Parts: sequence; structure tokens; C-alpha cells
Amino acid sequence: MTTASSSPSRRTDAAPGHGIDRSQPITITFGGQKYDAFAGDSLASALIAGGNLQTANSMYLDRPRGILAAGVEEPNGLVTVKARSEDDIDETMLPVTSVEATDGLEAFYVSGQGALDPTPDPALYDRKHMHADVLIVGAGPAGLAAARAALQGEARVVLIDKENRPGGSLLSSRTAQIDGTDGAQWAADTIAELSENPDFTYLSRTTAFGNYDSNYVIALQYRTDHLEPKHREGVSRQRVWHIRADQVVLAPGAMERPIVFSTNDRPGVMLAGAARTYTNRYGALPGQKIAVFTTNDSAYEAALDLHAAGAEIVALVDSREKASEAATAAAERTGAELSLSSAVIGTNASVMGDRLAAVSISELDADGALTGETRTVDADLLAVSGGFSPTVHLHTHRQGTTTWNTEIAGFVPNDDVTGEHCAGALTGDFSTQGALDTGTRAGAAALAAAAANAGFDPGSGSGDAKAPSAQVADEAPLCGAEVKPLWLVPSATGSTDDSFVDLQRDQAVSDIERAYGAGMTNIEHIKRYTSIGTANDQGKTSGVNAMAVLAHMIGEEDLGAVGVSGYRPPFTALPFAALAGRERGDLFDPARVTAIQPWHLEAGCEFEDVGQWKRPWFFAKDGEDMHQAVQRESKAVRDSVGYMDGTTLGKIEIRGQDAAEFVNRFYTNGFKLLKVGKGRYGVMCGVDGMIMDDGVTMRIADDRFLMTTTSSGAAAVFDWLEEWHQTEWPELDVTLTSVTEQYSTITVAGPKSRDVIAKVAPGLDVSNEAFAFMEFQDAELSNGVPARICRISFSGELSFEINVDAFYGLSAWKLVEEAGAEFDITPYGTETMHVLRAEKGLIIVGQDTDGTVTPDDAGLGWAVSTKKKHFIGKRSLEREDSQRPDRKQLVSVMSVDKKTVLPEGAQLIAKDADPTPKKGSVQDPVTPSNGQVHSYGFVTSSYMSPNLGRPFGLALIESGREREGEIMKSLVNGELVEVEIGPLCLFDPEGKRRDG
Amino acid sequence: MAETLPEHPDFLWAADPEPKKSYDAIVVGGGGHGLATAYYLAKNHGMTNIAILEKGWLAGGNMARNTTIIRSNYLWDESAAMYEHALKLWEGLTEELEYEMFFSQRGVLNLAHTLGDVRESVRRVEANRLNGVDSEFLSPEEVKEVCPILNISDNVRYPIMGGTYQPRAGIAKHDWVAWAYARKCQELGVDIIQNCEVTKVLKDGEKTIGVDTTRGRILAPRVGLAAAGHSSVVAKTAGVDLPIQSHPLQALVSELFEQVHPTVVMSNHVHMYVSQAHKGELVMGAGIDQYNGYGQRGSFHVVAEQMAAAVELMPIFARAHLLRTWGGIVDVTFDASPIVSKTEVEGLYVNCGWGTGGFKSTPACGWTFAHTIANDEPHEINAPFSLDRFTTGKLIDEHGAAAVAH
Amino acid sequence: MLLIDCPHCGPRDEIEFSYGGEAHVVYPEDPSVLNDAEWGRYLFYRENPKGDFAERWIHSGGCRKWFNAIRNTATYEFKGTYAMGEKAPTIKEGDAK
Amino acid sequence: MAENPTTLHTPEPPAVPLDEHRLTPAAHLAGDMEAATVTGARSVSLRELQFPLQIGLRGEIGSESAQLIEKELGFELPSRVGQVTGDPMGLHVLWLSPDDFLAVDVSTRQQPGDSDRYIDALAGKPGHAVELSANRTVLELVGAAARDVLAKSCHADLHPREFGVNTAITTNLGKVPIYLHRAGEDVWRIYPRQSFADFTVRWLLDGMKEFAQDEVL
Repeated sequence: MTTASSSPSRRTDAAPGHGIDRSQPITITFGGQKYDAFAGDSLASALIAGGNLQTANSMYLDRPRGILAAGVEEPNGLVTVKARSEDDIDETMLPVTSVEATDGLEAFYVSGQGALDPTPDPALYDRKHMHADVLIVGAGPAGLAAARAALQGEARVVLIDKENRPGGSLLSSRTAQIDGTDGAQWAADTIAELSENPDFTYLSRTTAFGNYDSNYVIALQYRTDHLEPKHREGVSRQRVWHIRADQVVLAPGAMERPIVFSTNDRPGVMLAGAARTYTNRYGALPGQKIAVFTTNDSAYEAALDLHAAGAEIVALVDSREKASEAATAAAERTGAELSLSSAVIGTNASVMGDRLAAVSISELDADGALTGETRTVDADLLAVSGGFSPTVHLHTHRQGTTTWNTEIAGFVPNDDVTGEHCAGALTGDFSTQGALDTGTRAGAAALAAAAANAGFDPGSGSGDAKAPSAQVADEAPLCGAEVKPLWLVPSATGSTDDSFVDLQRDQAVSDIERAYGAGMTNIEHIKRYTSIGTANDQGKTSGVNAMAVLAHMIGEEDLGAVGVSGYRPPFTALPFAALAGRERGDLFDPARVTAIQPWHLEAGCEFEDVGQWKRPWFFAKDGEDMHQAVQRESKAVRDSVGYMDGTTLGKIEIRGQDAAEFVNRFYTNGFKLLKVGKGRYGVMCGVDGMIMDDGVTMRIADDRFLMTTTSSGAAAVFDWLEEWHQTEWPELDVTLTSVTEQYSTITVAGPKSRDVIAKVAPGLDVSNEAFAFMEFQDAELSNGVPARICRISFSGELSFEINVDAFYGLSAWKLVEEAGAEFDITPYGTETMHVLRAEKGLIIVGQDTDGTVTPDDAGLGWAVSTKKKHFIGKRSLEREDSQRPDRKQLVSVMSVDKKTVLPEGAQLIAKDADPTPKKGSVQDPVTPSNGQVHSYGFVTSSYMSPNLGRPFGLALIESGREREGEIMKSLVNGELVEVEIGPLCLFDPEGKRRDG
Repeated sequence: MAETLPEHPDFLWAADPEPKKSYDAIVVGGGGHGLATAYYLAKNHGMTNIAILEKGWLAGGNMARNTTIIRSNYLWDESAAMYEHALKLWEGLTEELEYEMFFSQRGVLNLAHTLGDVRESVRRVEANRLNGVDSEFLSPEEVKEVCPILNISDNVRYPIMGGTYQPRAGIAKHDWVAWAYARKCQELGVDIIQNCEVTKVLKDGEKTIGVDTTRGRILAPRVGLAAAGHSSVVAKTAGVDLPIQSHPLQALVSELFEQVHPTVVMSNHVHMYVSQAHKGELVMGAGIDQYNGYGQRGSFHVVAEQMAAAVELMPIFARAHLLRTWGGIVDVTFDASPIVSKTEVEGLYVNCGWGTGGFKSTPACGWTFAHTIANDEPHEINAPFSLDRFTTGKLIDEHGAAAVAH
Repeated sequence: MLLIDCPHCGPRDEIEFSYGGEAHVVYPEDPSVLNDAEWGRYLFYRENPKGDFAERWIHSGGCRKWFNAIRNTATYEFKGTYAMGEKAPTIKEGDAK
Repeated sequence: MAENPTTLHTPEPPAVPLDEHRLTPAAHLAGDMEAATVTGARSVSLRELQFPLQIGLRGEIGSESAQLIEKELGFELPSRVGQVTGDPMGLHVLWLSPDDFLAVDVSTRQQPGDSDRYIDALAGKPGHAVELSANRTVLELVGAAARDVLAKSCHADLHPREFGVNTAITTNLGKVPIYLHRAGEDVWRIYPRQSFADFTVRWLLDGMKEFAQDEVL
């Protein structure tokens, strides 16, 4: 069964087709047309086999373009690939050369700019970490040879390669044989043989895109796009590999450069190596009448391969003066005319279409100027080779430097990255035997270095590894004096407007000329002025040519003097989703929950995110909104009893002979004389004197304290204590242990809390006399669970805190629930906790403080010892700025109308200030022209209080304590509201309720 | 076919002028700040016998590496005054410098994901309004109206609870801004000397007399340092220590997409910010790398983390591609506010510590730093940003207090 | 992803560590005798060299021990790490990156 | 060959008084864990151990305190990173830092007072002994594919050459700080803190899914 294609098939059996499986025909749909293809095809090779190499027109100039390359460097062919299945979405801006053809695939071209699919991406992505002794990038002859040499003894060797099968350049070769075996087969055999060792990992379809410090290489693997959907369930579509390698062997090859000449952008102008790859790897002939334009010998190998596959070679155009052996042989065997010291200076399309129909050829004089007659030759493909640029990207990611090598006309890496070994074409040796030799050497050297570093047994193979031997008929790699780069071919008209350097950005030589004329002599400026090198291909085909054109203008031969050939990650683009990996939805970030969480969920609790914690925010009963729920909860605590999950408070055990001294150095108040069995509230400052945390610390024993911290400050405080102990005061005998998660903490607060505790802990004497405020007792709960119960209050009410080992938390909570039922005990969340503590003027660090608030500012001057010689932050509190009388001080604020709940964050301005907000557009600031309106402070906390019967808030206000009774104003929803300043504590200022 | 951007002018600056033996003033650092400073020295203060000394290529440091966000919605009065002065200058800059720089007031959204975020957001909005900075707090639905591609549903780990919005904020094309200043400097007679690294600030006693450079000695009685992350290194040659630390800050772009993102979105809570440039690429920034570093590169996990955040908040970005990453060097102070100040050495002035605020402040920084150099006295706007505050403790704490980076 | 050689745990990835800035900055014996300028220098001023830098790290995701390192801030290469209280190792110039 | 991996999990010790009043932090996910079990060549399964005794022990190696602790343990404390002393299927001690150790007994369920003798032994001496049995839960990931599941989010080198049987380290599993102990050939114990248990289990179950499918390289 065959499907009609748009064009006659250009598939040929006269070429090997190393990369396709002719027994597995598939069909793709491209731009609405069906194309026959084979498993192993790329989208580009399938299109070329279908006789279609024209891409979308260029982005800015709307010029017709065609497929130029066969690899990731492709500048013209960008496609949108339609969703392959239900668990896939459209993906755009993919190089047509990088997409693997699979049965049923649908795609179409885009012109330099794609449209993102708005459908949420249901595909899976993940990452995996791997450690290697030797990581090899590239499974061409060099990489494979390196792997053979490195996989010895106990070595762990990883070989990654972006292609769907091993072989690299061997896949593009018609005749290569290694050790007497067909090159592509040798590559497959080598992988099979190496894979018998469990410490060898070969990752195909995997592109190393970033190379970071200490050989941390990150690679993207395509795992499922080529598979039937049934194989994909639960399997990530793409995987990002994080590989830490002791040694890295880079064998990524080299990329061919186009040549800059007039109308060099015509569809049908193709890199010679790409034409060869389409032919030999995919059995797809890109043209029938082929002209070849080269600066070196490599294109002759392509000419012979294309000829062997049935194409007519119509012209051989060589920039060099003398015919090389390869040139002579190619001319002889293809029958094509060989033009030396010549260049293609222009191209023409047929009248009927955009594709190349003819090329114009002219001789060049010794200075590179046009000379003699121009002749025109009909051709439907121009295979060009401007030389090769070693793929130095990964090397330069590590700040590795490069040197311009005039022999090969390319940048080659310098040996200046620790633990890196270069092999193959990257080194500037483009021959197959060279790849095998340098690969073997690099692999052996990497093995020896890794074995020495990691101390494993490198086996017997290290050091004397023997390279495989290559036989390649017609191989003519460019080398030495046989390269004559043609950086800028003069045009017949003198105009350089259509001599393109960056095809994707539509930038020509004339654009570089303008930039140069504007004063720019640095390639970085040129790139920015012209945008060359910034498109999808990141200048893979344009970078060196742009530098060369500039060098040409400023008369510099060494391109290294024009700029550095450095690249930034990633080597090839990768989807955001791949980097997101599994961190999506509720796996985006851990949600930390307490042992009581199942109860909260069942109760229909709303949660508040506090750091990573999910904290119960409020417990709405049937039909209640948040306001109603919080009013009810707040009242219940003051009127009867409530209970709250306080587990998230940080807890740190501090033990040692110097524990009291240690604690004392952190808090602003004294802790040395705290009695065993008692607790004390303390404020902790940073070295800058600003409040960083607060909490109650209890003395469990002479040498043992339990410090509690705020929920969000727990980790920071623990780190803070450790830092001082380890780095400043190691002589103190203390050990610190975080026990935050060892305990579940249940707060029981309200006038009836004593009754509840009496039931929950029947053996405990809960009377005021036996169990005073700020004391703790060890007790057994009624179900036999051991607990520590403290009398601590953050609400001003009689209040107890039950601490049990966390795994008992839920049962203890239920015990409280049961015991409290007769008092209508009410669960409450953080919002109610905030209302209650604010009524008492108690701060929440991080809400009523912001890193600029001293203890005195927060009304905690009483907690700052004047007797202590030292505590952290003390010196800063003595600075003039910390003593300013006009510092912002925490006070209460109440809307005069007794109705308005001030927004938290509202600013307070003078009573007579009139900022006259402009009506209408939000574009108008409050004070468009008449300057700042002075803000005296702002509201830090604000609530409706059922216990005060009015809304109230806390605010930090300049000289706030002096302003008690003063009226200020605040802007609420565009209206000015009068606000009265009050004392910090509004509810039960005498503290009568604390003891019940 | 996509819209092409207008072309740059045919002439920008002299390619390679020889430095003179002496100048009235030298600005060290040819980035945005150095160029703006030189421009305002020439234009506002008539000082045209001056030179900009750049160690590499013009505007090739942070100016070439930032994510181009411009906003003035800073919390404290002092900061708001500085950045709002900048924003007002930005609003007339295209005209003044006669250079299209794609200043686009597309607004900046700062998302709130927790109750704490909401509280701090409202505080900042209200403070901004009193300082003449346009700013408002938006509900999740209003956020969605401004930026339809945001996911405001509850089915994410940190749902969007609202956000602040500054409509006058936006973006500009960084290179074009730098070149606009450079061209005007050139016109006003300022010498722009590239590939000229200052190796030592020269003193006669406690007085500045010039600099030694890789292109020889150049004398000047006034030297202004505008070398960003390298300020510590240069200042130290004059014996001046600066309270700054230099860290890598990374950013990235995608390839070009049809426009889908009409504003600038920043989220401090999940560490990411993103805009879509005129040509269509998504421009994003990551958090600051933790370690000191001058390498103009950072660690990859810092970049990767914000990709997850981006996909969570804007699911349409799942298949956008990371095309290029890079790093700048940000110099940060203890209070996350800059230093624009005289020093203990007469005639030596420093402008540094801008952290992530450098680009957006460019015009105001240049304006006030030029004033400081020309008058040997700070402008009222930069007076609070002096070095003295690290002695008195009168800090302008923009990260302790609800600040949003970038 | 820097590779950091914790003196106690050996080489681990950077994500397990937190940075502590300049090393060997000693908390003043008696802060109260310092004037505001001296105190300000202790609080806010740290060396910021481009090149070798003695700095502190804590293996927060490992043994939780602070330690010191010599690292080049231009190349990011670690020249050595040493436990708190140990003397800084002598660093050769010109080590490869 | 296709041995049921569930048999390789550490046997559950008998119940003790008070068990009826306590729950492990991932108890609500026990059914999900059971259902996610993969058998065959790529086997992997996840369980939560039931209340093994965990005691935080502090003391400088070689100090009098360390010796007192060792006397109570009946064996030496581990003295270098990765080292575990004692019996990995009974009472053993993980090295956390040069002066920080975690004693774990997986052959018994914790009961109140279990740590008292260590606390008493250190009376008046530097160091510390802290009851931490509820601080972290112990998840056990078992099977031929267990290492692959871990490698999806653990940076550490878990290859057998570098991470032999009975090695334990402090590391991260994605964003979760954990202790990781390789207690047997294919037996990995993961110690997240109590509050992270729910997330850690769901994170691991997500990572296990693909092993129920044909292998995709």
C-alpha cells in the first residue's frame, strides 16, 4: 500500500541508507501533503526523499529558502510538529532536521516565529542523575574509539549521542570500513559489544546541552516521541540527565560552513556534507543536477557519493589555484568541469519556481576580485563547503579557550579545561583514522586520569589501547594547505545586500558593513547591531562567517583577534517543561503537613501556606465564610475554649554545661537564671539589632533547654545558632538538635482550658498553684500517651500546650476534642490565632516586623536587658539611628467609624494631608505632580474583633507611642478614613485572664 | 513575515580614539551607568572634556546581560524617589536622545502567592501611591485580565492570590539604550575609550589625580567609578573598601514566538520573572547565585528551578524552548540599596551596589552621579544612598522589607 | 552545580551547601568598645576580590558543619577546603581551571 | 528470578502497647504504596517501617561521651562519612557528622523510655542523647529498580562501587532532605522528616510508575 506523495520519490537504492530501515515504511503528513518515509528518517530526509527541500520563506525579507543542513545547525527549516497523541501537544520552532519521522507524524513549516500551543502539556518529563568515570559526548568514530579505550577494569563509562543510532560521520559515508567491517555496522557492533559490560551506558537521542563546573554535563534525551503511544504510559517523554563525570571526552565533530556570496540563500543551496548525509544515511538524493562549490577537498567526497547515487555532477568550483588529487579524481570520475581559482557568484531560480535552476561561476584573481567571463551552469542543487568549524560549544561552556587555526580555517579548543579530553574533528583532524586515533588516545587518557582520581582498578587495557583501523575509499578530509577559505565572494553588481551571513535573521554582508561603519569593531557589537547569531541556530552556521567578514573589513587574518569563539548553554534548545521535570502540580514543591492533617482535611479546613507548611487557616462550619468562621472561633476561645494545631513552631534542644550561657547570648533578655521547669519569652536580634525571631524557651534541666521559634523562622534560627556555635564559640559545651518534627503540639486556650486539660491529663494537678504560668509538667494523657504540657499563652487567655511524640499527635488531638465536647470546644486556625494575639498586642515576626524593627520599636523594650553586657545585636541598638525618637513604633490603630477594617499595608498620613486621589484611570498616581505625601507609617495587622466589638489593627508609626489618642488618616479604597492611634494592647491590658 | 525593527543609525561612535593625557573627569566603566553619567556630565553640567574608560567593549557587561525591566514601585521613599525620577526620565528618553529604544510601558505585575505576599503587596502599593508612583493591587481575576496566560486556578501549589501592578512600568531594549547614550556622548565630545582597563586609581595624598590603564596613564582630578561588580576591584586600588559583594545573576531567552504575553510578570515567591520582547522572544531571569563570582556564569539549577515556576504559572510556556542562558555580575549591598556617593578620597566617587536594579535606574543614576561628580556634593535624590549609612545604620532596607528583585 | 569537597563528607553537589561569605571575619571580642565606623565595618564590609577568596560554606544538606574554602571567584575553581579552626592551605598560583 | 520484592522488606516487629494510639506519618498512603508494587526484573516496592526506635546521639568520636554511648550500644560509633555500625536489620548507628549520629533499631518498635539509658549514661557529660523516633519516618524502597527510582532525584553517587551495602548518607531527594541508608543489596531506607513523609511517598510513587511498563531507555 502506498500513499500518493506530492513529488516523485528521490529515494535511491544506489546509496547505502545507513540510517533507515527500508523494511519499515511509514507515512508522514507535512504541510497537508503525505510523504512516504522509512523508520529512521528525519523529517528533513523524508521531505527531501519526497523531492521537496524548500522551507518557509525567510522571516523578515520573505525570501524563499531551502533546507541547508542535515543537523542541529539548520537555519532555514523550522517546523511545528502536531501533537502525536492525546498526551502530547503541538510543538513549534523545531529544526526540520532534528525531528525524527514517525508514522502518522504531522508537521508544517513556520517562518522564523512559531505559535505556542495554549493547551496544557500533559506529557511527562523527568530527570535522572548519573555519575561517570568517563563521559563521552558523541558516538561517531572518535567517541566510539574513546569508549572502547575507556571501558576497562572497573571504569564506568557513559556515551551520549544526539542521533537515533551510533556512528556519527560513519552514517554519512558510502565506503568507510573499520577493521574490515562496514562503518555503520562497526558502530552498531561496538555499542553491542560494550553494552555487555553493565558499567557502560549508551544514551541515544541524547544531546549534551550544557557543560558546567567540575564536569557537570546536562543532557536532554528524547525517550518516547519515536515510540507507539502504548509504550509511553508513565514514561517521561523527555529526560534531562545530570551527569557528574570525573573525566569528559568531547567528540562532537565539526559543523560545515556555508559560503557567503550573492543570492547564496536560494532553495537548493545546501551544505555539501548535508547533501552527502541525505544520500548515504537516508538514501535520499537532494538533487539531480548538482554543482559543487568548495574551498577544500571534503566536497569532492560528497560529489563522488552523489554521483555514485545517480546524480549528475555539473560543475566543480574550487577556490584554490591548484587542483588537488581529490579534485582531479572527482572531475575525472564525475565528468564534471573543474573550475579552479573560481567561485559561484550568484544563483538563479527557474521561471516557474523558487528553487535553484542555475549557478553563475566566475574566476577570481590573486586578490580575490572577479576576473574573466562569468559562465552559467544549470543545476538544481549547489553543494557548498566553506570549511568546517569544530563544535567547540561544550568546551567553551567551561570557559575553555580556542585558537584560530589557519591550517583548517577554524577555531580549535585549547587544552585548558581540567578533566577534559578532545577527540576527532573537534581537534581539527577530520579524517576517520584521525578520529579513531585521537578517540583512542583520549579514552585511554581519560581512563587513566579517572582511575587515579577515584582509585579504582583501570584493568589492563589502560595506556596501550590500540586504535581501530579505518579504510575509507575516496576520503578527502580537508587538511593543511589545501583549504582556501573564501570569506566574502565579490558580487557581480558590487552589492552585498543579498550575500547572506545569517539566514535565519536575514542578515547580509551589507548589514555588517553598516555596523562597521557605525564605529563597531568588536564582533559582540556587530552581533547586537545586526542580530546575527541570535536566532534559533545560535549562529552555528553564521558565527565564524560573521567574524571572518569583519576580519576581512579590518584587515585581520587571525579571526581570534576579532573576538572569541565562545558559546553559552544550551547547545540546542530544549522545552521549559523538560527542565520543570516532575516538579509540576502538587509535586512542584513539598507541602509539609502535621500528624493532625487527616483530621484537618476531614473537617474541611482552609489552609494557609506558611513557607512550605500547610497550616490550618480557619475551620468554616456549614455555609460560613471566612469572616464568620473567624469571628466564631475568636469568640469561642475568649468565652469558652478552643484548640489549635501548633505543631509547626520550631523546637530546638540545646544541651551542655554552657547551654544557659549560649542561650543567653542570643536573646535580648536574660536566660541564665531561668529555673528548671520554667519557660521565658525571648526576642532574638540579628547582628544589626533588628528582630529576627521570638519564642518561649524552657529549661528542662540545668544543662538542657528547649527553645521554640516561629514556624517560618525555625530553620533559620537553628542555622543561626549552629553558625555561632561552630564558627565563633566552639569552646562552649553545647549541642543543638532540631526536634521540631519529633513533637505534635496542641494549644488549648480559653477560660475552660483548665477543665479540658484536667480531663485529658487526669493525673496532672492543673491548679494555678501547682501549675503556674510559664511552667511545664510531664504528664500521662488519659490514653496512656506520655506528654509534656506547658502553660504558655499567645492569646492572653488561660492556655495550655500539649506536646506528644508526633505519631501520637492525631490521637491526642482527638482526646482533646472528646474532652472538650462538653465545653463546645472549637478548633481554630492561624487567622483566629492572629486576631487573639493582636488584641493583646503580641507581635508576629515577619508580619509586624520586617527586618527594620528593633525590640523597642515593637513594644518589646521590656524584654531588652539593660544589665546584660552582651547579646547579639546589642552594639547595633546603641547606634544613633537605633535610638532616634522618630523611629516607627508599634501601636494599635482603630478606624474612628468603628466599622472600617483597615487593609493590612494601609499607610497612615497626617490628619490634614489631602492627597486628592484622581478619579478614574489607575494610570494617575495619587500625587501626580505635587510631590510626596509623607507616610507616618503603615498597618501591619488588621482584623475585626468580636471581643472588642470593633475593627482594630496594629501599625508601625513614627513616634507612635507619643501619638496615643491622635487622629490620623488612611486611604481605604480611594476614600480617606480617620484612624485613632491607641496603646499596643487593647484587650485585658492588666492580664487578668491569663490565669483563668 | 515578521515586523522588522528599525535600523540603528549609520554612525554611533568613533571606533578607536586615542586617550588624551588628561581630562577634567574620567568615568570608569562604559556600561549604561557610565554612559549616562558622562552624558549628563556633558549635558547638565557642561563638562565635555571627559572620557569614559571601558575595559572591554562598550555596554558589554551587565548592560548587555540584563532582562530590561523598568519599574519604580520600590517600597521606601528614598528608593521610590530614585526610581521614579528614572522612570520620568525614561518617559522622555527616546525623544531626548533621538533614538528608538523600544521603551514599552506594558506594565509590570508582581504576583502574590501567600497572605504575607498580599500584605506586603498592599503595603507597597499604598506607599507607592503616596510617592507619586502609579501602583495598584489586583485581585486574581484582575491579574488574569492584565495577563490572560496566567493560571489563576487553585490547582497549583502556590495559587495566585493577587498582585501589584504598575502600568507605567515596562521594558526597553538594552543595547539600544546604551548606544543612544553613547551616540549623544560622542556628539557632545566625550571620548569613549574601549579596551582600556583601569589598573590603578592614582592619588596624591588623599586626592585623586588620575588613573593608570592598560593604555597608559590618564590624569583627571575627578574619577567616577561606574564599574558595577568590578567596583570593589577598582576602588581597592585607591585604598577604598566598598561594602558590596559580587554575585552571578543569570538570565535566559527563548526563541521567537507570536505575541502572547502582554506585560511583565514577576513572582518573588516562586522565583521567576518573564516578559516577551518586541521580536517575540521570552526573556526571563533567575535568582542570584549564592556565591561570590565574577565569572559571568552561574549554576544551572538556578535556571532550571525557574522553568518549573514558569510552567506552573503560565502553562502555555511548557513547549517554549530555552535557547540561550547567560550570566551577569551583580554587586549587592547589605540593604539591597545602591551606593551613589563620595568617598574618603577627594575626587573619587562611587556608583555601585545596584544589585538587580541597575538597568531601570540608568537615567536617574547617571543624572545624580553626574551631579555628585560635578558639584562634589550629592544630589538630594542620591544623598540617602551615601556610604555614611553603613556607619550610622540608617539603611534603606529594600530586601528586608517586601522588596522584589529585578 | 559546583562540586564542593566537604572536609567531612567528601565531594558533594552545590545544592547541599549554603554560602557564608568571607571567611576568618572574627566577631569583635567586645563590640561595645568599637566606634560606629568600626562596628559598621564589621557588619557590612567584606572582601570582594576577583581571584582567590577565602570563604565559608556550610554543608547544610549533609553534616551541617561549617568549613572554609579557598575558591577563585573568576574561574569558580576550588583550591582547597578546610575545617573550621584549621589553617588555610597554601595555594599555588596558576592552577588549571 | 522474579522473586516477589515484598519479601525482601525488613520484617515488621511485633506490636507494642500504645500502638493503637499512634500512626506513622504516611499511614494514609499505605494502600497506594501497596498498589504501586512492581514485580519482575524491574521490581520495586515501597513500605513505611512501623515505629523503629530512633535516638539522636551526640559526642565527639573518641571522647569520653562517645565511649559512654558505645558502651550502651555494645559496639563502636561510625567514624567516617557513609559508615554504619551495628546490625542493619537490628540496632545500628548511622554517621551524620563527626559528632552526630542516629541510632536506629528496626527490629523493635519504639516505646517510651527506650532512650533513657543513653540519656542517663551522658549525665553531666558533654554530648547528648535525644529521643527522635517520631522526628523522621523510615520508608523502605526495595527492588532491582530501586536505585533507578532514587537516581531520578538524588544527586549522590549510588553506584555499588561507591555506595556499598550498609552505606548511609545525608542527602536530598528532590527538594526533600533525607538520610539514605542502603540496608541490603536492593534495600534502601529513606528517612524524611515527619512533615515531608506525605510528599516523599507521593514523589517516590510517581517515580516508580514507569517500571511497570516495558523498559524505555
